[in-house]
Amino acid sequence: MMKYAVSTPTFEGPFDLLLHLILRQEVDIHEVSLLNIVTQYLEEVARMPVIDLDLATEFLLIAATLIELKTRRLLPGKDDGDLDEELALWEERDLLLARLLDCKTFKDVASVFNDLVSRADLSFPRMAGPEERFAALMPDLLEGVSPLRLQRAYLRAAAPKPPKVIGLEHVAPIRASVADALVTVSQQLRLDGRTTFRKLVTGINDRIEIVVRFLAILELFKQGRVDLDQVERFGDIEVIWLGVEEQEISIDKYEG
Amino acid sequence: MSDAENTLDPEIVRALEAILLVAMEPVSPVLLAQLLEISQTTVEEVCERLAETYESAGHGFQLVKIAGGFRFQSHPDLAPYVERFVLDGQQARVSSAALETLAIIAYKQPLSRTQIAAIRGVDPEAVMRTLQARGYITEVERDDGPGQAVMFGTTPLFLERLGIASIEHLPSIADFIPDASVVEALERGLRVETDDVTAPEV
Amino acid sequence: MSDAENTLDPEIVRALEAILLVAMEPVSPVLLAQLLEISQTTVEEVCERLAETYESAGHGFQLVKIAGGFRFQSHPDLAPYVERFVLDGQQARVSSAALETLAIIAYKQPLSRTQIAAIRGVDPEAVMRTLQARGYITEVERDDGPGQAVMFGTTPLFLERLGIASIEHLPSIADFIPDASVVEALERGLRVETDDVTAPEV
Repeated sequence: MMKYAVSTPTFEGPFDLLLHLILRQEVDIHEVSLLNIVTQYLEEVARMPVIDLDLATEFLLIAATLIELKTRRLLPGKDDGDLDEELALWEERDLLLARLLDCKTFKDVASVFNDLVSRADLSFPRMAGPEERFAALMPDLLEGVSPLRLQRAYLRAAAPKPPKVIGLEHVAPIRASVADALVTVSQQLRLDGRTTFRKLVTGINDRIEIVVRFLAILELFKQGRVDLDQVERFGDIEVIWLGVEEQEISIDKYEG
Repeated sequence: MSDAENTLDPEIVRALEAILLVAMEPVSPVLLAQLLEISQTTVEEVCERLAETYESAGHGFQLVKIAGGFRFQSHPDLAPYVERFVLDGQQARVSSAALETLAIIAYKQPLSRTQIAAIRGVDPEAVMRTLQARGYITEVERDDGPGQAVMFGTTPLFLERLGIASIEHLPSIADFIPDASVVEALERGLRVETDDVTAPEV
Repeated sequence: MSDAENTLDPEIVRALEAILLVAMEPVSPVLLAQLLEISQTTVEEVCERLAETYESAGHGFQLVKIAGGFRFQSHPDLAPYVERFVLDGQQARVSSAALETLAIIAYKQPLSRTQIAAIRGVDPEAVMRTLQARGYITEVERDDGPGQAVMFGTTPLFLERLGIASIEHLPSIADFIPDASVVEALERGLRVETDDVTAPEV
């Protein structure tokens, strides 16, 4: 049942880990940078033994958010950027911050609960109940209970209960993979030859998909299949297809 | 009484009070002597003195020796209040949770609280306390295994109330036990689409 | 306290002691008031006075208000003796993950599993199943919203385990909001704008 605890002995969840990393960095004086946090977070995630899919997803979701924050920072020209994007980014960050604060709050509460339980454990309640002489007074609970009814009660109690289906509504499904994005983006570029990043993400609302697409373009750039140009800071990025069509496009493994 | 105990050792008195308060049944002087690391005679003496103290202080409870052991009980003077409490404070009908627990014990006895919890999926402690207080179930033996879990079973009163001569006369449940594959699937935590063997709600 | 109760009415005190002694769970002041035909306020006052009397007399038991009612329990000082006596008295420890989830539920109840997941960042399914099996949390109602999520809350048993009288007696959540330095550290850790010009690592 408690499989999580076994696979990740130190951290109960992504917030737990992130909280730990950030608060630990605080000790190392001022140079806390998001970059370090992201790197360490990814290292921790990579270090984890094979864990169950749900938990891995939750860790990766936070990793994706961190990468997003990081990629934003890597985009030059922060002064005159798109205000909407800027705001969205802050919103994202504030959301994460709020959740981390919640996480910290309840961690502290839990330790107080622990103290309360430890103290309460020292006392044992009286549970002996009324003496026999009062037994006759107690109304017969089994009034009207037939053997058949007892049998039905047993069957009801012993019947297999379908395990609750794990609801993942809270986890934003990560539909986008970099590999898929590579294919899509390449196809588009073959047609257009020259386009902009904004056009390549037209109609995509999901933040993570946009990030994934950005990563795909960086990958193409690394492989020498596209050229990138950005005229002004925070301006649109031009993407120019260099037309290497022969071999199949593949991706290196991403750390995140 | 020996001289040494003319004044009761407060630590021993307090420990005695604590143990007897949480005990479900009378506690034998032998066991008390072991727990407190004093002689059985001392236990007897201290308990007697303590009982007198309660009586003269006019408490609503008593310390009595009964069935070979000591226990706290309500003072007979206060029976009218206790009766009112017993009548007022209890539900007149058996809850479905209680009935299910009782059914499990009836069909699977003897079994421990942990085993019942495993079948019901919830801790049956409170319900079992009620059933035991009503005299429908009782501790029947201790498990041989490590930890020596207390095992429970039904009482003659239970049979009497159900109007049957013996446990063998309960309707059979064998036909309804889910087969191994269902059990296995449940253990794996998979969702099973199975025709429910659940009997209709009573 | 009113003048009338400066000296406790011995009959009421005795009846209280007798009733609480035979009770199997905390008895609410409302029920005690009914049974004794006195006001609820008087019940509370008498119980408080009685609890103090036991404490100062150095008894091995206590009268406490817990989970909305009054009950007798052994004095914490004597835990070593009582533990020796109560063989299966060791309640299994709650894991820290379970405690955190419990804390969220205690302060934010009623709330759904999804809401808990959003705060904890992990699906609390396994932990919640344990908490439910232990009887610390329970389904309290269904959300009105679409999907009718099952809402969870804590139980009286939870209060008993924590040894508190009611949810209102939990320490104020305000005391736990991380202070400015933590907030600052977190903010710095997630700082978006920065001067360092780092080349993409991708």
